[in-house]
Amino acid sequence: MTRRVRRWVLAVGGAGLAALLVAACPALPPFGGATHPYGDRVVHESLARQTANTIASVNFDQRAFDTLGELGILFASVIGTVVLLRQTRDERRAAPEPAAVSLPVRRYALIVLPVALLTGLYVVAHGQLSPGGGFQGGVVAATALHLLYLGADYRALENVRPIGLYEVGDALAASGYLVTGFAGLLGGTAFLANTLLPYGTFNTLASGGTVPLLNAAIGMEVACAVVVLLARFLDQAVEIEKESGS
Amino acid sequence: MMSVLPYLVAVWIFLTGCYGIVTSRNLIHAVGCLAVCQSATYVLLLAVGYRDGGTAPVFSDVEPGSRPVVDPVVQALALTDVVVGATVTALLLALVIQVSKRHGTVDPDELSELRG
Amino acid sequence: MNHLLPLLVAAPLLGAALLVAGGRRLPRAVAEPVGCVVSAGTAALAIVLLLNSSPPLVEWVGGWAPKDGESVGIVLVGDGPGLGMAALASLLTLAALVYSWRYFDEPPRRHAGSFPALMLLFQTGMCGFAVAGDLFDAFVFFELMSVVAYALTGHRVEEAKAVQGALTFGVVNSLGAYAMLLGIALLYARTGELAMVKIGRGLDAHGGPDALTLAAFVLVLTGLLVKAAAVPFHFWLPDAHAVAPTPVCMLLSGVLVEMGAYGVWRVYGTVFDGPGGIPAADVERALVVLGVLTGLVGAVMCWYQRHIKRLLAYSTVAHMGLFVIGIGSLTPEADDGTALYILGHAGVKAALFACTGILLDRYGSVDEHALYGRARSLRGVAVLFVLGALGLAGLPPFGTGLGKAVTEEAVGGPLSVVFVVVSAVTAGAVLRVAAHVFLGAGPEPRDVSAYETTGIREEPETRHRLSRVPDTMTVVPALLLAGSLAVGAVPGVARLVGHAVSEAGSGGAFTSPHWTPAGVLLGLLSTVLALGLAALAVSRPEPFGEQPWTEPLRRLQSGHIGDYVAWTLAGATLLGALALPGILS
Amino acid sequence: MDDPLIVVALLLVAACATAAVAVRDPERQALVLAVLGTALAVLFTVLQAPDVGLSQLAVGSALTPLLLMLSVRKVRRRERGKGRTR
Amino acid sequence: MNGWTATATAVLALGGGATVWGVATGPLGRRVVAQNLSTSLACPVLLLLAQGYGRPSYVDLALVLALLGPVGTLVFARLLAEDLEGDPPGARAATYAVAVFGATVVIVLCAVAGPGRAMVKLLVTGALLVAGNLVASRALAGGFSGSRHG
Repeated sequence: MTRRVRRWVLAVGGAGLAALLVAACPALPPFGGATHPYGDRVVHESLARQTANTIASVNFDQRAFDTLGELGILFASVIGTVVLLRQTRDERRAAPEPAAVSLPVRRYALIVLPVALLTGLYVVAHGQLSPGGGFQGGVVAATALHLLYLGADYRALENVRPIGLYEVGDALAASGYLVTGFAGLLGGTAFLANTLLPYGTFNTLASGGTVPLLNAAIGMEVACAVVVLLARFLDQAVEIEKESGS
Repeated sequence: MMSVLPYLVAVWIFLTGCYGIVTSRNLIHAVGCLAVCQSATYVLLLAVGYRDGGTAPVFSDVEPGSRPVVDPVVQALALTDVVVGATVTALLLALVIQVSKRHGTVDPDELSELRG
Repeated sequence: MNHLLPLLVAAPLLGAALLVAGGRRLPRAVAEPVGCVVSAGTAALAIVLLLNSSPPLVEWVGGWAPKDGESVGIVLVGDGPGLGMAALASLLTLAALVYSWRYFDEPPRRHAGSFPALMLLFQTGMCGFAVAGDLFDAFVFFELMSVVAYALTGHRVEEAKAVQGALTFGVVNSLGAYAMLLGIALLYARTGELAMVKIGRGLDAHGGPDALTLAAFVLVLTGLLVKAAAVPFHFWLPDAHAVAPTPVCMLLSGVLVEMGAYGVWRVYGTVFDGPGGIPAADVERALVVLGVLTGLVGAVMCWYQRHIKRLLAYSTVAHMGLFVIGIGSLTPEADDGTALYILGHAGVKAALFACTGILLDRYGSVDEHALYGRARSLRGVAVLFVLGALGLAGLPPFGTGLGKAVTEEAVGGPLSVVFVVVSAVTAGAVLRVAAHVFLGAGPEPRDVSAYETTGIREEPETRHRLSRVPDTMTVVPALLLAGSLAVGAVPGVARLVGHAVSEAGSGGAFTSPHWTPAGVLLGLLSTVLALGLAALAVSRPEPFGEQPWTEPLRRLQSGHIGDYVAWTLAGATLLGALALPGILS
Repeated sequence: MDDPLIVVALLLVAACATAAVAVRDPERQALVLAVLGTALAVLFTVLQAPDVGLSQLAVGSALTPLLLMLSVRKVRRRERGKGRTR
Repeated sequence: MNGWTATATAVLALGGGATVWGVATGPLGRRVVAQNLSTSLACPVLLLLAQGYGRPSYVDLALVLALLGPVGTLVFARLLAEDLEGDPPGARAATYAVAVFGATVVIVLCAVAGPGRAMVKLLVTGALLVAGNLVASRALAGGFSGSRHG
């Protein structure tokens, strides 16, 4: 199709869809309305189970099955990226060149690295209490590791990052989530139901039944997944080259 | 106006992102536009769940029942989607890298292997 | 029994996790059997559950059973159609895994488990989608199966076509998924619920349909129809299915696309069919129009392909059109027929792809012209291929024939002409390929158009070109064809399917699909037409070759992501326009 | 009650999204997307969704830009390499 | 709406608008500076919002942004080093102004919060914010130059 035809199709399709959606907006409940039946039930159940962060309760207890699916997506993207960005037959690895980084940047990176790792852990650990959780904390921790690449060079990062271990960690974290689910089934109730753990005292680290466990599993899986993903991209951008002459 | 503005913004973002993909001349740019489309879904979800004068249903620092709270369900839906969206973007970018290797270009106008 | 429903998702996911956890030490000889065993176990579970699915199983995951009719959890629904789709997906995954036994030449180094793991994740996604009773949960698993499909399509990264097809697939389908999520958000805003049945009730409680209902309907259906490859959402499909590894093609064409149609049936039947939803007449108009367009475009494009996998992919598009018509006609009998048709088609289409895979690995080509007369020695494969083509035409007693006959009778009138034409043309194209490739019949075809994808210079997927066809690669298509035959020939199957579908559907009237003389005659008619078309095309290439009037149609299939996204938007508009009258009145 | 704040955040996000589409060079688009991520995080905080905001910050401020920039670099490097051999 | 949120609104409207304009137009050097400023502005805004809503737990967002915002800028500084070499961006006045603004917000909030855990968190956030902002802008202005890009 020529560019002109494409623009016409886009104009017609976009205008139609825009008209439809804009017409739907006034029919929506006004922004800021007070009717949220599902939301109100969720808050009630979350408090009944001593989980201070309602969102964590939805993610890891009431709708934990959705999170299982999301975990699957994450896992699949990681395997997919590993497969897609593999080193093919016509490619070779070139040793990364060491980079000279100015001193303040290097110092900053090395000081912030542990702080960021700790923050990541903190965000994961307090997931069922305050804003945060496995998804967010995992990303923070994994990103923090890459300060080594920014503050030093790629070799320094590779030294602390045995990528195979992270792949295994990713898979084990996913298995951990599933095994917690199976425990509910074996305990005689239902998949992903909490049969083992007490609900604890409201607003403490050990509250919420299986929420902290599942939260930790997600945290580990997200952290490992992000590390593996970035490793594949860094490999491509820094190391892997096309075999010369082919 | 205020009662529909957030919804309209979500619609605008979605359609803008679509426009970007259609007219893009660079596949990396197109994947970026897809990420823009996805952010429309977050905006719509959270706008749907908002309650006037509400606060987050996170009770680590407020007493339960002391203030009205917004809808936690949509937040949970949006939250997981953010991280998943990033990994899907990564997968698509991986494909773009391979396209550039095999075709020598990332301009969709120049890709002509599949047609007819 | 209902507590076992989540295992359909958890078991293959755990299998995939363990395969990856095995890490770099895991040898291929272990990874592949483990994948097969897990897949087979899940398939067995799905079948056991299916046999116990009357009355339908309902499971609240995490034990969040409703209190006073209200729940905060996720509901899984294990009724006949849902578990049937899960069982079909599981069996096909197993078939594809067995077919690919020691198949790829180069599993990613030190990642022997990754291909079986991805296949298991694919199975996870499809099973999860099939049993979802919660709209957002359905979206999550829908996204899971899409993500795995992108990765699997691009698996052969050294193929330029494969990575381009996978990227197109990924962008268009992701966009469709986001549209669906927007639709879910609209429905949540209106009803404050996520379980499909509750959303339906919420819509009814609100009163008649309005702009919001229509917008939600259009957005959700756009996501599903992109997956179901209805015209004009279909452009990604030939590009992706023609380039994916053969075992993946079997799954993509056999069941993934059908999941989109199943989703349309499920979502319309539970969410939009009440008085607060979209009026039946409008849904019927929208789906039947799109279905007819899809069938005809798919058939025409199928006829003019020379790349065999692409030809099969277009025949999938054409058959999806028939399924969409069947679902869109909203009668219990048409639903039964479509269910049977999907079952039969899955076996036939997967078998055809499997046979094409053998050609690819043996001759390094899937081009009809380049392979002219070269496969004379592959007698067994030739028989399977021709049987598959006859099954595609709807020859009694194949399952496709029964499904087609029942649906034709239900939709009646001019629409049954579409069924006959589409099945005859697609089967004729496949038979033409068979005659050219396996028999070397007729004059050697000449290259006419420069504007098309050829199938020459394709890399075989096995390590070396096969000198001998491994048994697994011929047994699998044979079994798949036998399965398709059984759907139509074993009398109990049709009754069971009919019972399951009517129990789950809103109709309530129990139907019992069976062969009728008219159905047999129509099936024979399609077959004869297909044979005739193939014979004419082989003996007289001229009038059946490239026609000028198809040129614009072929130009639309440009391989350009921008075009496809523009058409997706246009398709959403078309869908909205077709369903609009009921909202206005 | 907090209307002006919400309106400002919404408009900021809309402007950023438009800019992210309008900027055609992928490197520069990555910069705009990083700002879009931050703007979205502020909007989510204003809409009382700190969990989502945190998620968006974690992903949008460093991860997505890094992925995009690495892809651009890989693609650029290939194109430059091609130019040399010619 | 109280004083805190009003201030946040004003900062967001003026500063946010300016950074979006800056990042979307002009030479590359100006765009990276605008990106850096956007995170250093958003961080105090988040702190103000946490105070304005009376939700100390929202401070976590500012903490994470103070950590990761500069990381993002360093990514750009590293991977765009070649393009920035010719014209190293320097926006000293704007950078210091924003840093001073951030520091002021942190100090005021500390004074309001009084000694305790909350104050420690605020101080850490403030220190990371100011240090990160300065280091990142220094890296943009040539901190990576002269390096080979590995």
